[in-house]
Amino acid sequence: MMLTLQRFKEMIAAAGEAIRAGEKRFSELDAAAGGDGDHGTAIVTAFQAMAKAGGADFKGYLKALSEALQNEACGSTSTLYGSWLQGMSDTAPEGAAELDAAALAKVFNGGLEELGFVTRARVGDKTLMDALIPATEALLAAQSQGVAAMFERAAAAAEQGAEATCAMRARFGRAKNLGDRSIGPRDAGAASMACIFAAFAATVKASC
Amino acid sequence: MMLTLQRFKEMIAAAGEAIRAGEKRFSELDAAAGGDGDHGTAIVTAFQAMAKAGGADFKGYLKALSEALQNEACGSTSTLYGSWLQGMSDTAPEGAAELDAAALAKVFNGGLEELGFVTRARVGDKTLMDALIPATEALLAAQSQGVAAMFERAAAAAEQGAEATCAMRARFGRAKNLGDRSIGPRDAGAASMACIFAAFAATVKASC
Amino acid sequence: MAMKKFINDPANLTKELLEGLALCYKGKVKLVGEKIVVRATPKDEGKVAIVTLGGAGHEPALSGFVGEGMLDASVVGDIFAAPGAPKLLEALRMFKREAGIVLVTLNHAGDRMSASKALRDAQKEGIKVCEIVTHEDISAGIDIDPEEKRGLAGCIPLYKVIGAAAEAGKTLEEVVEIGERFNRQMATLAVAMTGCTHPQNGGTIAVLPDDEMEIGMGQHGEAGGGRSKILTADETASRMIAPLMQATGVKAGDTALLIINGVGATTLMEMLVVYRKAAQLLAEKGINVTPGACGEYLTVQEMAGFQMILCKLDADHQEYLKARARTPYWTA
Amino acid sequence: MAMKKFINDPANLTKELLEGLALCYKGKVKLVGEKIVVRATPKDEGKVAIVTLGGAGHEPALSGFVGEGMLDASVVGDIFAAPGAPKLLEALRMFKREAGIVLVTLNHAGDRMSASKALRDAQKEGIKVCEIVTHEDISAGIDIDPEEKRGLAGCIPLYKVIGAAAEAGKTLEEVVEIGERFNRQMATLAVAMTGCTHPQNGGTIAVLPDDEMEIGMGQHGEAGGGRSKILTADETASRMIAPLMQATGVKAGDTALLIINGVGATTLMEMLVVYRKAAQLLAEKGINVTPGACGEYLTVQEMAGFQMILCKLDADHQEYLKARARTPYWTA
Ligand SMILES: Nc1ncnc2c1ncn2[C@@H]1O[C@H](COP(=O)(O)OP(=O)(O)O)[C@@H](O)[C@H]1O
Ligand SMILES: Nc1ncnc2c1ncn2[C@@H]1O[C@H](COP(=O)(O)OP(=O)(O)O)[C@@H](O)[C@H]1O
Ligand SMILES: [Mg+2]
Ligand SMILES: [Mg+2]
Ligand SMILES: [Mg+2]
Ligand SMILES: [Mg+2]
Repeated sequence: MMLTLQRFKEMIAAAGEAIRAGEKRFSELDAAAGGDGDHGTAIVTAFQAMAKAGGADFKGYLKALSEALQNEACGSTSTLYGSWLQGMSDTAPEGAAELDAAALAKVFNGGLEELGFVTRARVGDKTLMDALIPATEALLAAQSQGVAAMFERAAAAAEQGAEATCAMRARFGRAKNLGDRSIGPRDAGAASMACIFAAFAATVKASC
Repeated sequence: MMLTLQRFKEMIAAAGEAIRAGEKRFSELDAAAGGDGDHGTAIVTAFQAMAKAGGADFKGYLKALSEALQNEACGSTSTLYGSWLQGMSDTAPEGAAELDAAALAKVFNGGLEELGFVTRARVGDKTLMDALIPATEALLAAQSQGVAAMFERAAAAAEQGAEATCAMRARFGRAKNLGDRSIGPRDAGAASMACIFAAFAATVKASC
Repeated sequence: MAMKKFINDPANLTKELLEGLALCYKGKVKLVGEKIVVRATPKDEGKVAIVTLGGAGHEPALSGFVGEGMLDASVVGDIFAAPGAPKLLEALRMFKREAGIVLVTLNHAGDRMSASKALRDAQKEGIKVCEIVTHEDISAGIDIDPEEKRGLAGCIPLYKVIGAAAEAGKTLEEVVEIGERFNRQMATLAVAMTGCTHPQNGGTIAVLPDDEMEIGMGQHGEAGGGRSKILTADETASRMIAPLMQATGVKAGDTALLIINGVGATTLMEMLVVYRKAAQLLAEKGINVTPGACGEYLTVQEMAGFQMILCKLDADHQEYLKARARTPYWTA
Repeated sequence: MAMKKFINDPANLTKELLEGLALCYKGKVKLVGEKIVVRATPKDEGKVAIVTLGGAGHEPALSGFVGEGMLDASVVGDIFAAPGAPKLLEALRMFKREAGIVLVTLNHAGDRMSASKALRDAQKEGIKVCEIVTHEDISAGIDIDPEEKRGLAGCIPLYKVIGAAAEAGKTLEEVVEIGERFNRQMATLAVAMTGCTHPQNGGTIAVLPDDEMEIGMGQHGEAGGGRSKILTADETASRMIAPLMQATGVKAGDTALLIINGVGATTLMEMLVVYRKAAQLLAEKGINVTPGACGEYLTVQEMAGFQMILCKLDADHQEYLKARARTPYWTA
C-alpha cells in the first residue's frame, strides 16, 4: 500500500480534531508539571494554522504546513512542529503525491533529524521528544510490514514514550525549574504528540 | 455627685479597652455596609493616640485629647472625634478638675455643637451622629438625676440610636454610594460610639 | 480571601512605603518628617505652590506625582485615612508665599474635614491659599450635587495641568481658573471585578461574586452603581464611555484626553484592550483623542478593576499637559 | 481560581492590546502589521538598531519600551508564546542597515529557537545582526551554565543602556560590548505569592497555598526555587538581596542600580517597602545606590509577587541610564 497525499491530508485533519478534543487536558498537563498552562492553546492554534495549508505533492504540502505554522502560530510548539515538518519536506521526493513505505520512513526520519538541530532535548528530558523519537524509530523498524503497520507501531511507541514521561523530571521548556515537583504528570508535549500518532494510525487503519 | 477628672480619665481608659475588644467587629461592620473596612483600625488608633494625653483640669485634658488625636491619628474618625473633644474643651470651665451635672451637660452639648460644624450628618444619615445626638440629648435631659444617671440614660440612648442605623441607608462617608445595599448592618461609627458610652456608664456606675 | 502581602508591622506601613519612595526616587522627592513628601529641588518661591492631601494605600497616588511640573507637596495620612488638619497646616506653613498655594482636595469626608479645618487656621495665619475640590465620579449620577460626587483618579491630570500652569508663572487666580475649568470638563467612572484586602487589618473589602462586575466602585472599594454579569472588554468600554461623554459634554471637533487607571490586579493587557475600544468610539464621534495613558496611577490595593477618565481639553489644557514634568510616576 | 478579565475573543487578544498601545501612545510607537511595534519616528539609519522579541501577556514588556533611547522594534508572539522565526526575520529585514542590528533575546526555549532560525536566515541574506542573550535569573543557582538561566525583567535596564549607547552613535561592536558587560553584572530573583490565570484558556498557573510564598518563580508562573511560609517584607528583601549581591559581585565603593518589578497584583505600596529594606542593606555595605525604579515593567498577568533586579554599574552604564529616553513605559 502507498500513502496517498489525500490520505495524509485526512490524517492531519483527524489529528487536528483529536487535538481539539484534548485541548483542556494538554493545558492542564502543562500547568501540572509546572509549565505555563498553555500547551492546549498552542497546539490547537498550530493545527488551525496548518488547516489552511494546501499542496499538490508531499514536498509542497509539508512545506506549506511548516510555513503556515511558523507564520501564523507562536510559541515553542509552532517552532518545533515547524522544524519537524520542514525536515520532512526537505527529504520528501520532488513531485510525489504518493509515498511507499521506504519513502515514508525517509520523510519521518528527515523530520526528526531537522528537529534535532533545533532542540537539544532527547529521550529522558520529559519533552515531546520522548514520544517522537521512539515513534519514529518504530515507524522505521516496521518498514517491511507496510504503511498501516508502520503507523500502528509508531502510535504504540509514542503512547509508551509519553507514559514514560510521568516518571521524568523536566529539563527543558518552562517547567524545567520545577525539579522534582515536575515528576508525576505526563509531559504535555509528549501527550499531544502521542495523540497525533494515534489519530494518524486510526485514519490509516480505517482506510485499509 | 461631681465627676472628677481622675474618674473621667478612667472612663476614657475603659472606653479604649472596650473599643480594642470590638476592633474586628467595627471593621467588619464598616465593610459590611459598603465602607472600606477600617473603622476598627481607625478608632483603636484614635484611642491609642488619646492614651498619651494628660492634663490637670478638664479644659486642658480635653484639649490634649483632641490634639493628640489629630496630630497622631488619621482619617475621618480622628477629625470627628477631635472636633467633638475640641468643642468639649472650649465649653469646659477654666481650671476645673471636677464637674457637676450642669457643667457636664454644658460640656457634652458644646462637643456636639462643634461637631455639627464639621459634618452635615444628622439623625437618620447612618453615621455616628445617630448614636451621639440622642445620647447627648438624654444626658442633658437627665441633669436633675445626677452624673451616674446621665451616663446611664446616654448609654441607653446611644445603643438605641446605633441599633436604629440598621434600617438606614448610608448617606455619608465611604458607604454612601452603596444605596439600598447599606441597609442591614449597624453603622460602624454609631456602633463604636455606643460602645464608648456603654463603657462611660459602666465606669461611672462602678464608682458610685 | 486570605491576605498575602509583603509588609512588616502594619503600624509602620505608611512610614516605610514613603521612605522607600524617597530612597528610590531620591533625585526627585524627599520626605519632611514622616508624612509630608516634597520635591527634592524646590520650585522658585515666586511661583504658586500646589499641595494635596490624602490617605496612603493607593500608590503611586498621591505622593508619586510630587516633582517638577506637578505637585510641590503631598500630605499623607495613614492607609485609606486622611491626614489630620494639623499635619496639613504644617505643610501649608512650609509653602507660605506671596504667590499663594493651591490646595487640591479629593471629595471624601475625611479629606474634606481636614482640609476645611486646616484652611480656616491657615487663613487666620495669613497664608494665601485657595482650594480646588475634585468630584468627578459620575457613578452616583451626572447632574447631582457636586458635593455628592467623589474625587477619583481625575486629580492626576489636574495636578499635571495646574502644575504646569504654576511653573509657567501664572498667578494664583489664574491657576485656580485653569484648574476649575479643567475640573468641570472631566469625569471618571470606575469598574471593579474583585475585592481586595486591607493591609493593616487583613479584612476583605468589597467581595464580588465570581461571575459579576460592578460599575461605580469607589477608590476604597466602596460599592457603588450597578452590578452585572461580566461583560467583554468592548462592552465594558462602550457602557462606560457613553455616560462619560455626556458628563464632559465632549462633541465632534473637540479634543479629549482618555486615561485608563488600573486599580490593582487588572493587567495592563486588559487596560490597553479597553483603551482601544473607548478611543475608537470617541474617534467615531469625530473627537480628536490626544495621546493618553494606561497604567496604575491611583490604586485600591490588589483589587481588579479600573477607572476610566475622560477630559475635554481646551487649548491651554493641551499645552499644559504636554509641558515638562519630572515626577516619580508621571513624566512629560 | 476563577478568571475575571476584561477581554474580548481570546484569539484577538494580542492584536487588540497592541492596537491599544499604539492608540494610547501614538506619538511614541506604531504598529507594523499586527505584531511588530516600532518607534513612531524612526531612529537615524546611521545608528545601530535594537530589536527584541517575546510573547505578550507581560505588559508593558516588551513593546512598552519601544521608543527614542531604547528599542527600535519589538516582535510579539501571542500570549506567553514567542513569535515565529519568519515574523522576526521580517523585522530584521526592516531594520537592515550598515550600522547593524542588536537582537536581544531572553533565554526561554521558544524565543531562543525562533531567534536562532531567524538569525541564520538573516545572516544568509547579508543582514548585519548580533545577538545578546539575557539569562540573569539566579533562582536555579549562581554558578550554573548560563544556558540554564532564564531571562527575566533585567532585559529592561539592558534595553535602556544599549539603546542609549546606540543613540550616542556607538558601533555595533561597541554596543554589544557595553551590553554584554552590563549583562554579566546583573542578576534577578523573583518571588511569587499567588498564582494567576491564563487569559486565553482561563487555566490556573502556579497555585500556592494561602500561607506560602515561593522564591524563584519564573515569569510565566513556572515554579522555581524554594517555598516557605510568608515572610515579612524586610525578611524577604534580606533573603533576596544577599544572593543578588553575590551574583553581581557588587562591593563597597561600587555603584548599583536596584529595581523592583511587580508582576501583577502585588501593590506598589509593598514594592516600595521592599525597595526600602534592600536599598538600606546595600547602603550598609558601602554600596552607592543610584536612583532606582519600583513599578510594573514585566508582569505575569495578575500574579502577586515581584522580581528584584540588581545591576553593578560601570561609569559608562551610569551615563547611559541617565540619557534621554521617551518610550511609553520608561522615560529619562
Ligand atoms: N526545548 C524543547 N525541546 C523539545 N520540546 C520542548 C522544548 N521546550 C518545550 N518543549 C515541549 O513543549 C511542551 C510545551 O509546549 P507549550 O506549552 O506549547 O510551549 P511553551 O513552553 O512555550 O509554553 C513541553 O511539554 C515539551 O514537550
Ligand atoms: N461625614 C461624616 N459625618 C459623620 N460621621 C461620619 C462621616 N463620615 C464618616 N462618618 C462615620 O465614620 C464611620 C467610618 O469611620 P472610618 O471607617 O474610621 O472612616 P472612613 O470613612 O474615613 O474610612 C462611619 O461609619 C460613620 O459613622
Ligand atoms: Mg506552555
Ligand atoms: Mg472606613
Ligand atoms: Mg496591578
Ligand atoms: Mg499590579
